[in-house]
Amino acid sequence: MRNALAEIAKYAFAFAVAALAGAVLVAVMRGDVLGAYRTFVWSSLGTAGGFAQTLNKMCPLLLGGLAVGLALRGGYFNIGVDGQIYAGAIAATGVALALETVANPALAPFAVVVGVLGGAAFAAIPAVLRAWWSVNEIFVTVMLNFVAVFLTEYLTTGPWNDVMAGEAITRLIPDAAKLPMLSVRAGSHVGIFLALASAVLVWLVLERTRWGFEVRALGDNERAARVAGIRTAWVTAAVLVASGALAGLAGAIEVTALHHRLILGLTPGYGIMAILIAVLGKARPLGILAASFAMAILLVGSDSLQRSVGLPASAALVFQALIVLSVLFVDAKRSVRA
Amino acid sequence: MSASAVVTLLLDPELWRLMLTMAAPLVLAGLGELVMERSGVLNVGVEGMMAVAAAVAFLTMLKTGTLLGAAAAAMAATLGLAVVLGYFAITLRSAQLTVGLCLFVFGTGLASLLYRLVIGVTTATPTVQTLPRLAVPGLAEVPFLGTVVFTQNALVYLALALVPVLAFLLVETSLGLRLRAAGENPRALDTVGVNVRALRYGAVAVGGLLIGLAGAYLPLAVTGAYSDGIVGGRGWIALMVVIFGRWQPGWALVGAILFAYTEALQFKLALVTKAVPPQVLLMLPYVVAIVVLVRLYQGAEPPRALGLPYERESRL
Amino acid sequence: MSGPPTRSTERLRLEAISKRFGATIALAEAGFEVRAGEIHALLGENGAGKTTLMNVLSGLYHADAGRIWLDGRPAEIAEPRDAIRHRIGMVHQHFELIPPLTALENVIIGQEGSTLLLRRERQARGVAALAARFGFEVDLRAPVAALGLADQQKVEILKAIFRGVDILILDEPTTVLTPQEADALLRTLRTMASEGLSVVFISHKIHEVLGHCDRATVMRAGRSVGTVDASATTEQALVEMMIGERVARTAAPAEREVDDTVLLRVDDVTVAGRGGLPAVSHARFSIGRGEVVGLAGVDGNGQRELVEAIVGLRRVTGGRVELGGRNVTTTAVGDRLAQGLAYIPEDRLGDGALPSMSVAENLFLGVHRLARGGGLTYRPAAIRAGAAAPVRDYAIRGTATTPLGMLSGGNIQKVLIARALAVAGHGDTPLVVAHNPTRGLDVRTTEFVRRCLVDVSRRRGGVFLVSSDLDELMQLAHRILVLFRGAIVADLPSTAFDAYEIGRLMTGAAARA
Amino acid sequence: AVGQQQKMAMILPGPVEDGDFNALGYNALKEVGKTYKLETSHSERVAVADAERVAREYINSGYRIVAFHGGQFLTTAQKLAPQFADVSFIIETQTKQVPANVWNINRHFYEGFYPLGVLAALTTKSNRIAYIAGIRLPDFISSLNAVYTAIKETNPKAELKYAFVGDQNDPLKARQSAQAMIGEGADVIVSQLNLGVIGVTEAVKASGKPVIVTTFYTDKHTSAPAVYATSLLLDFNQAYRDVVGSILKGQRTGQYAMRPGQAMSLAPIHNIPADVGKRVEAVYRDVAAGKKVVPDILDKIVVP
Ligand SMILES: Nc1ncnc2c1ncn2[C@@H]1O[C@H](COP(=O)(O)OP(=O)(O)OP(=O)(O)O)[C@@H](O)[C@H]1O
Ligand SMILES: Nc1ncnc2c1ncn2[C@@H]1O[C@H](COP(=O)(O)OP(=O)(O)OP(=O)(O)O)[C@@H](O)[C@H]1O
Ligand SMILES: [Mg+2]
Ligand SMILES: [Mg+2]
Repeated sequence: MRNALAEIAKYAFAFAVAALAGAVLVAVMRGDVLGAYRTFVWSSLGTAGGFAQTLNKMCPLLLGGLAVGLALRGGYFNIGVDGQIYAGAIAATGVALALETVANPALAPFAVVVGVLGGAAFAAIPAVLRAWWSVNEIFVTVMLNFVAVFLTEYLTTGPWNDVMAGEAITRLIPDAAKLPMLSVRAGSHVGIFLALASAVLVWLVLERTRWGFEVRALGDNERAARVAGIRTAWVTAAVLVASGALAGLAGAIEVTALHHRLILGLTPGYGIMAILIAVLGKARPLGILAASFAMAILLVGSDSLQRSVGLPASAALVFQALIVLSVLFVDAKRSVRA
Repeated sequence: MSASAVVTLLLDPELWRLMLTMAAPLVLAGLGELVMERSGVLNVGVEGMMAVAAAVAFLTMLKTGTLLGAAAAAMAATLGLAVVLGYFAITLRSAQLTVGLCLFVFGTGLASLLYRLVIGVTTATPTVQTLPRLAVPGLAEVPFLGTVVFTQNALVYLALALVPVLAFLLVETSLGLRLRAAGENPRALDTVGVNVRALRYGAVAVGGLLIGLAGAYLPLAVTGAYSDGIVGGRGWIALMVVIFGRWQPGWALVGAILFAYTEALQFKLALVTKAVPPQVLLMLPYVVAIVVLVRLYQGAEPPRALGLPYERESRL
Repeated sequence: MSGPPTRSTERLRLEAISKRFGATIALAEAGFEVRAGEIHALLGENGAGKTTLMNVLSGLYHADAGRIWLDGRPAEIAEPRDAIRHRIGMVHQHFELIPPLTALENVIIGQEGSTLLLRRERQARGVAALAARFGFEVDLRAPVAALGLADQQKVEILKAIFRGVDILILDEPTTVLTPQEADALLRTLRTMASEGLSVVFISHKIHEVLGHCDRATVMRAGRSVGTVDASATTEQALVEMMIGERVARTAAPAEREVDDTVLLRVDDVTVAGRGGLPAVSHARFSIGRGEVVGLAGVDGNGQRELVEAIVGLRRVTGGRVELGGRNVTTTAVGDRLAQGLAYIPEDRLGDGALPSMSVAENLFLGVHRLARGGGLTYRPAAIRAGAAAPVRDYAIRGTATTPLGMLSGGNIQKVLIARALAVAGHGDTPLVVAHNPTRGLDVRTTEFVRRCLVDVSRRRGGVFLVSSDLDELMQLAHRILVLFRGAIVADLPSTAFDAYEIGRLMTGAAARA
Repeated sequence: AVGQQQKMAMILPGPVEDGDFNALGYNALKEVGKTYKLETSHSERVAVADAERVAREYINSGYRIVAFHGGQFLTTAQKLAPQFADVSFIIETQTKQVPANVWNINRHFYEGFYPLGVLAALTTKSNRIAYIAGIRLPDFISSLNAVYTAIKETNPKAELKYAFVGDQNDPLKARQSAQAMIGEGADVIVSQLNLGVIGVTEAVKASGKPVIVTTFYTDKHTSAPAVYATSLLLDFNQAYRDVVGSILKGQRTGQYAMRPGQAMSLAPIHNIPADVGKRVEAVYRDVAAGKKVVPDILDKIVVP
């Protein structure tokens, strides 16, 4: 409890530091500083609609963070969450479009499951290469991100293209493949529940199963894990594939719950944010949960500064980076004192 | 296609020259990152740092017209970012991955913010003169190699020259020895009285300068203009070049060349084949890189202390 | 320095040094004094604070309180650089070497002689001369990663004296050396001391202290309990100072009950080594129930490869391995473990420890595949509870939740042993493969570990004890195999144990004869 | 409410300082704001994934006209329009059916690219013409087909090579592709890139050959006076003026075509023989007048 309070205090302080930096930024850009903060908070938390959008935003961030975090616990860096999100989205869209005529309500969950498998399958490439060929997983996952983008571009502009849109997007998936909305007016969907359930699941697996124990052992000292009889290659492969599955779920949700089609640009760098979130959350599901929520607020809030005070989008990016750096700064200063 | 046509396609000197022009920024940034990583500091913010450098170089060039000034300003900017990285990674011992990603986001934002502040919103794209080609007298006439290597711009020569210089520095000098040690076992270096912190700061600064040059290269040598996506993932590729190169300058050069070659070739292929969707060709450099890596990489280990903050009294 | 200082001049004094790590009090006003030209032993149980105290002296740790005097003047040592400037050199217990660099590079780093070029050749000549003078010859061109532990130890010592030292701290330098090598080292140290060098020598081997040191300071729980003249004390007295009580000697191994059940059969096993040469060639032996079989040999003759082949960490290129009659030649480590094959690795930090995980979790590692309670679940409470007994029985200085990496080396070793014995206890062919299990352990823990191993054999398990400590082998084993260049050159029954003879076999004398 | 200023928002996919597509949208927004005395606001660099959220924020803050600058926002608009009947949306897509509160601005690139194809066919000396675009969008496919048709009808000997470089705004990729094209002998490059086009001109400069380039959206002539022949200009100011004017008049749905003659024009022609220029302008006028009908082939590339 004391710890939790300290954590909260830390983030509050970091926000204060960053708020100051942001104020300078806004003032330099000749904006209205107070108005800026009002909208910042109001747009992300203050209204039902805003809050719903924050949760929607949190959904891929949380799942991505879990994906990175899970791999991290096993000692691996999954930088390929963006690619795996695309893979999941592609798989989900694929079945949904293939079964366009099947108006069965089971289609939506089925598409989500296929999306999960898609993410897992895409992650299986770095997983197998890492586990049995000791090929650096960072390299492979980063490269596959590019591959996934081009694959998405191919599908969205080629075979699945919605000609009428004139853009790199596919046809709409059938209604049966759409996940239910929580509130149509606010635009919130059920994805956040799937994400939260995933967080619980990841926690359970890591902390309450022997397989999770093996993952953690692997992450701490691979050699010792092997000496103790753990099949490290299999655990490595499994943990990376599971990581991809989480990202795939994020992709599937974006398609079946939010956009209802595959879109080039489906993930505006969620993979990068996911790494930030996982590291800030110390690769623990609870930490990731908190970090992804904070990050969603940050993204939504700083984005709204464009609208309210005319801050350029680029300044919002600068602002986001400053916030995270302040968190790191506060964190470091605190641990030095301890 | 006949075999000889394939060979002509693959060995087209113009293709190879273009490849080298495009490999140069990867080499420069790759070497910069390599210096940092060999000292134990991971910098995943290359993409953002290059973006800042590109913007600063372009704007300086536009306003002052001096090439050296533009390059220097870009390098100064990335040096600043590198010092920030150093402060967090070395002094504060923050998670280097996080700091690097922050730099990426920060740099991406800062670059276009600077451009917006200086240029504003217009529908005319301001441009500057790009670096001229310098033919090396005598060598430029050598068949094939002359076209490929010796009719490039000055920065390409610099990038190529830096590879052996850095390799030599790492292997044959005291500084290189210490640098490698810092990335492998900083405590061992500490116990023999070498200032690990200063060494790492130095490496980060040098890396920052090189990455700055790489970023400046894009508008100054390739496009003559700045656009928001100008770095276009090449910062990430530079990072990959270091892994591909197993943290050795020579192999990093090979990685950059392989990547740039496949990329350039792919545009040629796009002209001769229509059977393959363009996106599949566009994937080619990335897929080839993975396939080649699988053949080459196995067992190569990163510097053991890479990414780990060094804390003298900590046992973990 | 003007003229050789006399033995009675005080060179170094540590005064009331205190140091804590979080909640752990590592040093509580510890201190002692070292004279010029003296070999001063530092003794104490695992975790007593010896290494910490010396790290303070060498500038690696910053003491919370206390003072350091050098040649009668207060000295400020805030950084390793300061220590080097004061000509203090330290040989670290856990080597501070850089594995991919060559031995030469490891020795000269920080004192490369020129700011720019390395000039390896010239430096190599100097270092080789230094090595020859003190008898620390190693292959200077080889990467340290390719060297055996004994050679690494030599590199570490060379590194310290290369810098020029007046005070040399050696933190358990003899643990990885053969008795002969240890002897040679101590004799060299004596020569160096006679030229004015002061040596602080940390060891758990009391006979080394009594035989080669001038004085000894004993530490207990972060304090210095006293300094005695080596010539005026006895083993018993020192041990009592260290632990405050008497220690019983290990009982001799149990009379072996007649039982011909074979637990382990190694049949014509060959293991590939570096450069195409076999690391182990055609090894053939078996271990029966209730038997302790020792393996003697100079480090680097294939021990590690043989052991790893048996436990399944290394591929066998020829022959077969049977466990309890079953062919396990290609069986995974985990499946051998499930049969009761337990392994105490030599490299405890590299191969054994999960440093940031708790003592309890480390105790559970390996056992986690065998424990039946709870199916596939993992219950932290059960694990903590399960750790209580070993923490108590093995007197592990720490709690179930302490991260393992925080413990001293000896205590880490206890955890690994407790874990191995638990694994052996779970299988139906209990066999413990122990590689240098008492290396670096204090007297009490050593005795304890040995008793544990004997107990395994008493309970009709088997022990394969690979040790560079001949005394240990002769004391515990029923049979001793001698390994030379990958081949088992002798299989000696206990009636034929003879240190001199085994030593000869270890160096290949028999092969030459 | 009466007396209260109407509020209009625009959502743009990229940064407005891009000097290209986004800058045009931004300028149009400002212009419309001035013309009709609207309070305007915009969000730039909005990813598709964020568009819905951003649009909702505007709607919640009382904006009653929301424009999406870019076809990728189609879904978002389709989703929001039925929910917010009192809001008028503007999208820029090819779609033929729109809900009752949505205006669609349809960019008929292909009609404008036909004259560019004529220009290329008449100008080329090597009889090799290149077309370079970024993403393989239907719009661009129909433009490519129009260029091809023009070439076949004007100069059947000329050959057309095309490439999609994967990104509208990556000048480095564009430069490499253009260099490959020039290497193959192309002396006219019809580009349908946004910022990527600066890479094309650099490739031309680096080649030292007399290659000419056409562009679209904005007039880039000043940035490389010796290289650009002309540009197909899109006048978003006019398009938005017309569309927003209709909305304010109460007509809340409709199709608006940007095509030769309406919100589209040809930039002054340089660097090619004057008679060729004249013919190109004539063809352009014919297309505008409907005398020349250009087929709109979206779904497949007809270039062999
Ligand atoms: N860096 C550190 N961080 C936390 N605890 C430490 C650290 N260094 C030492 N300790 C703790 O201080 C105590 C003394 O350890 P030290 O290594 O000095 O013992 P030692 O006498 O050298 O034992 P051994 O004979 O096993 O080497 C131990 O409890 C150890 O866990
Ligand atoms: N589900 C579990 N989660 C965590 N730890 C467990 C679990 N089951 C067992 N353990 C740990 O493993 C140890 C050995 O487990 P095991 O089930 O073999 O118990 P045991 O007391 O040896 O009983 P048995 O005689 O059946 O072997 C326990 O003391 C406990 O520490
Ligand atoms: Mg010690
Ligand atoms: Mg049991």
